[in-house]
Amino acid sequence: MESMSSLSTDMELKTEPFVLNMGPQHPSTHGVFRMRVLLDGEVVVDLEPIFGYLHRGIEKLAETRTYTQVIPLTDRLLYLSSMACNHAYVRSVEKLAGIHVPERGEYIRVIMDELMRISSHLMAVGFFLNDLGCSVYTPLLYMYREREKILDMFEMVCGQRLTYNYMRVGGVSGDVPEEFMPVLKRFVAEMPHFIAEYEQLLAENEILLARTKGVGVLPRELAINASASGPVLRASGVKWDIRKADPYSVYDRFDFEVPIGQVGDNYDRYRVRIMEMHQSLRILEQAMRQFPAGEACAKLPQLLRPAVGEAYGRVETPQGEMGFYVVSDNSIAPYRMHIRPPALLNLTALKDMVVGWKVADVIATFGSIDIAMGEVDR
Amino acid sequence: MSSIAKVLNWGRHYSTWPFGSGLACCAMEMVATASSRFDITRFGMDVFRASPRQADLFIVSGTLTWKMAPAVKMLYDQMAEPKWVIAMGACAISGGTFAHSYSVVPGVNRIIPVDVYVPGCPPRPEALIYGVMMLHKKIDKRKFRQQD
Amino acid sequence: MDWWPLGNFWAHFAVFALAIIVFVLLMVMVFIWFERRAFGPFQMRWGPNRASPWGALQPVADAIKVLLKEDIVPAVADKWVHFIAPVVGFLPVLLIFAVVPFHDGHGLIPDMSIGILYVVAISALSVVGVFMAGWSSGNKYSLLGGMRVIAQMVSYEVPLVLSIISVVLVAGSLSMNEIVAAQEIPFFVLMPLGFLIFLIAAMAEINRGPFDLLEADSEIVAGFHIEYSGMKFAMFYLAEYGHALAMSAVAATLFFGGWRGPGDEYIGFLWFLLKVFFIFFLLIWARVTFPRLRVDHLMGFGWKFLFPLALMNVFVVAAEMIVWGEIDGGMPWWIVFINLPAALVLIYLWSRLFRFGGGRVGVNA
Amino acid sequence: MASMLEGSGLGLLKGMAMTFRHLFRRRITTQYPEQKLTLSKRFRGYTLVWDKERCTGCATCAKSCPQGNIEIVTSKGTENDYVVEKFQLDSGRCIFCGLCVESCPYDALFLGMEYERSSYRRGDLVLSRDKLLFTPDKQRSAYARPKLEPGLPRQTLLIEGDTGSKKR
Amino acid sequence: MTKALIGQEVAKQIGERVPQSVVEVSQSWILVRPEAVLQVAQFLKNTPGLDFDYLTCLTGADYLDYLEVVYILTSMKHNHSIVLKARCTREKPEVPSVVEVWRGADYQEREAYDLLGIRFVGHPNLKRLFLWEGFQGHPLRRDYL
Repeated sequence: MESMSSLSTDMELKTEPFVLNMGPQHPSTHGVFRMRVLLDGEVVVDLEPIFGYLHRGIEKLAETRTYTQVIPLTDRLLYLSSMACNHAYVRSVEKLAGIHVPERGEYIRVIMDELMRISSHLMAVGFFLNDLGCSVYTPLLYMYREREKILDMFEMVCGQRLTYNYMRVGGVSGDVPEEFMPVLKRFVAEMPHFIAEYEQLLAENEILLARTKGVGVLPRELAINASASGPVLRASGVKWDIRKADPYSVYDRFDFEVPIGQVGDNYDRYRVRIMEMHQSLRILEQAMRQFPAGEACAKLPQLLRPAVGEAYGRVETPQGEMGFYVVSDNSIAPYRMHIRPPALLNLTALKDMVVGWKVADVIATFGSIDIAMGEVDR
Repeated sequence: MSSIAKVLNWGRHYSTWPFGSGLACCAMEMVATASSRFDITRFGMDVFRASPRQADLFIVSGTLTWKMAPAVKMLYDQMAEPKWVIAMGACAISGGTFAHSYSVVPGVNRIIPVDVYVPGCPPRPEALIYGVMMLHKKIDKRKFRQQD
Repeated sequence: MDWWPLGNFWAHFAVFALAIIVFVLLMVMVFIWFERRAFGPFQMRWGPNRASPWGALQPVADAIKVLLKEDIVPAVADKWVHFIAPVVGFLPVLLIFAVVPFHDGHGLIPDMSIGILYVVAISALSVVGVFMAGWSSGNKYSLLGGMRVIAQMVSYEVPLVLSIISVVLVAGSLSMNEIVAAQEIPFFVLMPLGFLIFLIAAMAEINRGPFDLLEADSEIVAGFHIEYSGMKFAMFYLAEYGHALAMSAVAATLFFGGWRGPGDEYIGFLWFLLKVFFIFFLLIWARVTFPRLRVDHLMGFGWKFLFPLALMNVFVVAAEMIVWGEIDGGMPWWIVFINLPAALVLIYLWSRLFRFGGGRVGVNA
Repeated sequence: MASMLEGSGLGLLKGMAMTFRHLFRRRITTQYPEQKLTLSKRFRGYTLVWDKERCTGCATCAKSCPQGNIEIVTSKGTENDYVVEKFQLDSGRCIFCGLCVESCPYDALFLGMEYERSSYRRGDLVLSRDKLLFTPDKQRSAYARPKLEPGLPRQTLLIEGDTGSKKR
Repeated sequence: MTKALIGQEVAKQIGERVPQSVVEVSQSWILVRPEAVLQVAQFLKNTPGLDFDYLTCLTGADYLDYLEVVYILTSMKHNHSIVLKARCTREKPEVPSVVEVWRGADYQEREAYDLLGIRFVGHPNLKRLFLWEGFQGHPLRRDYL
């Protein structure tokens, strides 16, 4: 018997794992991310993410700039949702300096945030589909069409398509122009139709279901323990949205729901994003109805000098909780600014999500987390 | 210029395949350039090659950090001649707003030769297309046995 | 008419071999143009339109450029294999056309008695070139691509052949020309399930659309041809589209009645072309719409879904042949009314039994 | 019904139907060199427009620039004023955030509307005083200058199905 | 609305379980001895009524005389938050790692090590996160130029 068993182990097909370096330049690492993947055939045995290929030292640069001059830097963090980053930063500075923002300014911010959320989720879903291998990018291009419409609106209010530099401490840099509201109204009216179209293209697609269901599961406990946030956390079944849990701006005046997933797999993350788009449209509708008149920005001195102290302000960006920990020493520049990165922390559990799956699933799972390297590496 | 060179340049002009490499924010505008609204495929650039071996044009789109610099140099070296480089956006041109940072390369031209600089942060898709058209003009003037 | 060489076999061979090479090269260019233009309306854009009107010379520009690009052989590559691989990949594609009837009885050897067997045998060879390329490049990505393509080829050859068998059963011949001649009713009407299986298997065979695992851009960068540049890469590009052309031609011959069509008998070639384009359009359409399958799903789909379905299709067709095969004057129309519902029911039932999913492998890191 | 047919390939057919419908939709492409989008009135173009008459040489713009990109050199003038000798912008480094324009107390600085500013040489991107100087033919953006807004054309919007105008 | 717990009250609770760990207390934050960070973290996470299951943010700051590590904690169960701080000297910048309590601390501690040079004792993989091996100095220190 003994000889038999030893024979059978000898007969077992031994494969040797090998290391595959994905990135820093890889078509679907969403920038310059690198994963050192240990593969056994196509199966992932181990994964180690390597960061820093886009580390630009934003936190250090912020120490040399005035509070206003930091805003353009925040644009370049989560470059798919710059408005939300602006908002997170100005909110923490307002908290630090105790500044009250006029109501109209708050509403404009909310509208921009929600438009940004729709646009960012469109991109997240589009690139996710890309990572799943829509080889000629059709879903991405369809979603880019809607994103362009949103970018048109952003361009209308602040003149840029990607790096808006729109929000200011105390409000926004300029009130929305007259033609903005009709366009927004039209967009909100049309958008559900397009989302329905994406649903038709994707929701029941058997290949998509097979590729995403049950893949890259992030269990609820791990999601909380690993400080995940945003759609990644909610897909794991945690009803945690800072807009509800810790309402900022005027979010407590809107009626909306926080969609959650059940399992925490790639499919849930994708569904949560689609459902959040619907909720964003709801918020936009209400914000349009309640839109008040008045000033868009508080009157403030050109150079802020907040009192000595520190503040942590956070908002719910499309990727998750983004917070700015700002320390002031009563000078015109922040003494220390730390960015709480949503996507970097969402990546914490990446290894647990992909071990045992195929190479293709690594890419898909990674895509479903929706990161922007600007903010992961800062 | 010989007529052979003309034919060659015509081919290269209308078939400048870009390398699908995105470094940072500008990559989003680069994708937007390829999207339906601006459609860079009209210029025959629809094949965003994933492998540098098959690409002609390296659009450096975004901030280049010192950590990434060896990789970019390597990618450039891997591209087959003739090859061109567009520095897209302030970060690629000069480091942009991050120029004084400890980890950012102040200008991609310190690592690889650049043919066209497209300013903007990030440049609009039209601006990038304009840069590409300037590159086309440069390609058209190429001599037959030119080494660059 | 002694000077007309078609009476002489070798002269005939030379003329048609040349004609086929020219035809394939031209058609590949047209296909590349057609595909890139066809993506336009699918994606609400134009596609190439600068190089001459409608971008018609776009593939020419591509060809000129790519042929004069630097040829790079990686230092770690197996140089000879790396060199030969594109040729091995492209040659079988050309060879397939030897038995394709472009017009009634016209072609290199359109009435070769084992025509379709030859097509199956030859088209499978192309994969050797791909694997050689993947292996010899000395790149891990390309190796993964190469390994994938072997698995893919082995799994999808079986349903492909089985669906062809159903055609052969009905036509009663292996010769391509006679299969066309037998199609009083185009076979895709007669055997919708067979056609569907053939189309899917062919899509996998030519590595396009949702089955382009071997060059999966988003996963393994460019797959097997990641280290190829210049002319050798062009050969692979050519082979890819040439294979698509070949499979479209074979599908048009087997299921759409090749050169048959209403109108003057001299326009048979045009009918053939039209059908080829229609099938290629289907391939483009699938490619535009679907995300890629995962490698284990691909195998599962091939073996657990397509293979049993193809087998059942063969049984159904064979049974029909036994019962009604003796009737003179070709196939009766009403078989369609059996086969179409049978196809739907079979697909539905089998999709109940077959489920994707799972795929996690326990590993101890 | 839907649940019964789930997983039987119907989803794939639906997807194909959706892409097929797009074959008959209008193409949204702006054919750029011939056809151009009208930009937003507040567009932050890739240059500055500097009004010499209004500028007092206070250098507030230079101070408000996040990366110290505006170089301004002044000398004492004849009367109680300053003459701007050098006003230079490195548009290769500028991120066009508009903070300089916002901070200008005399409305002497504007953002341009141009974006076709690529160059073959890095040095060409450094814009000196003469290139930035305001002339009536230069279009100025209404960013932070709401007074200019009525005089500018309406922005092209994709949502209105507009793909821009042929040849300005 | 997330309730910010009163520092003094929480500090009292901490003081009972982990004696002599609290150095200084204010309305919004609690400063603990660096050696006690791990025990305090475990206490905060596992005590019913506090349940700080979510590490929102971990960062550090250089105040020239000392380095400060800041833990911003949230409880998803009760929706309240507290700020925990620990100070270490520049000569011996060591703080125990809290990765075993909250896995979310993993990258944030590596980042703080990378940019500020605070060593987190007990971290399973304390390497530079963003900068490359061989980079001299820690950029976010105030004396780094």
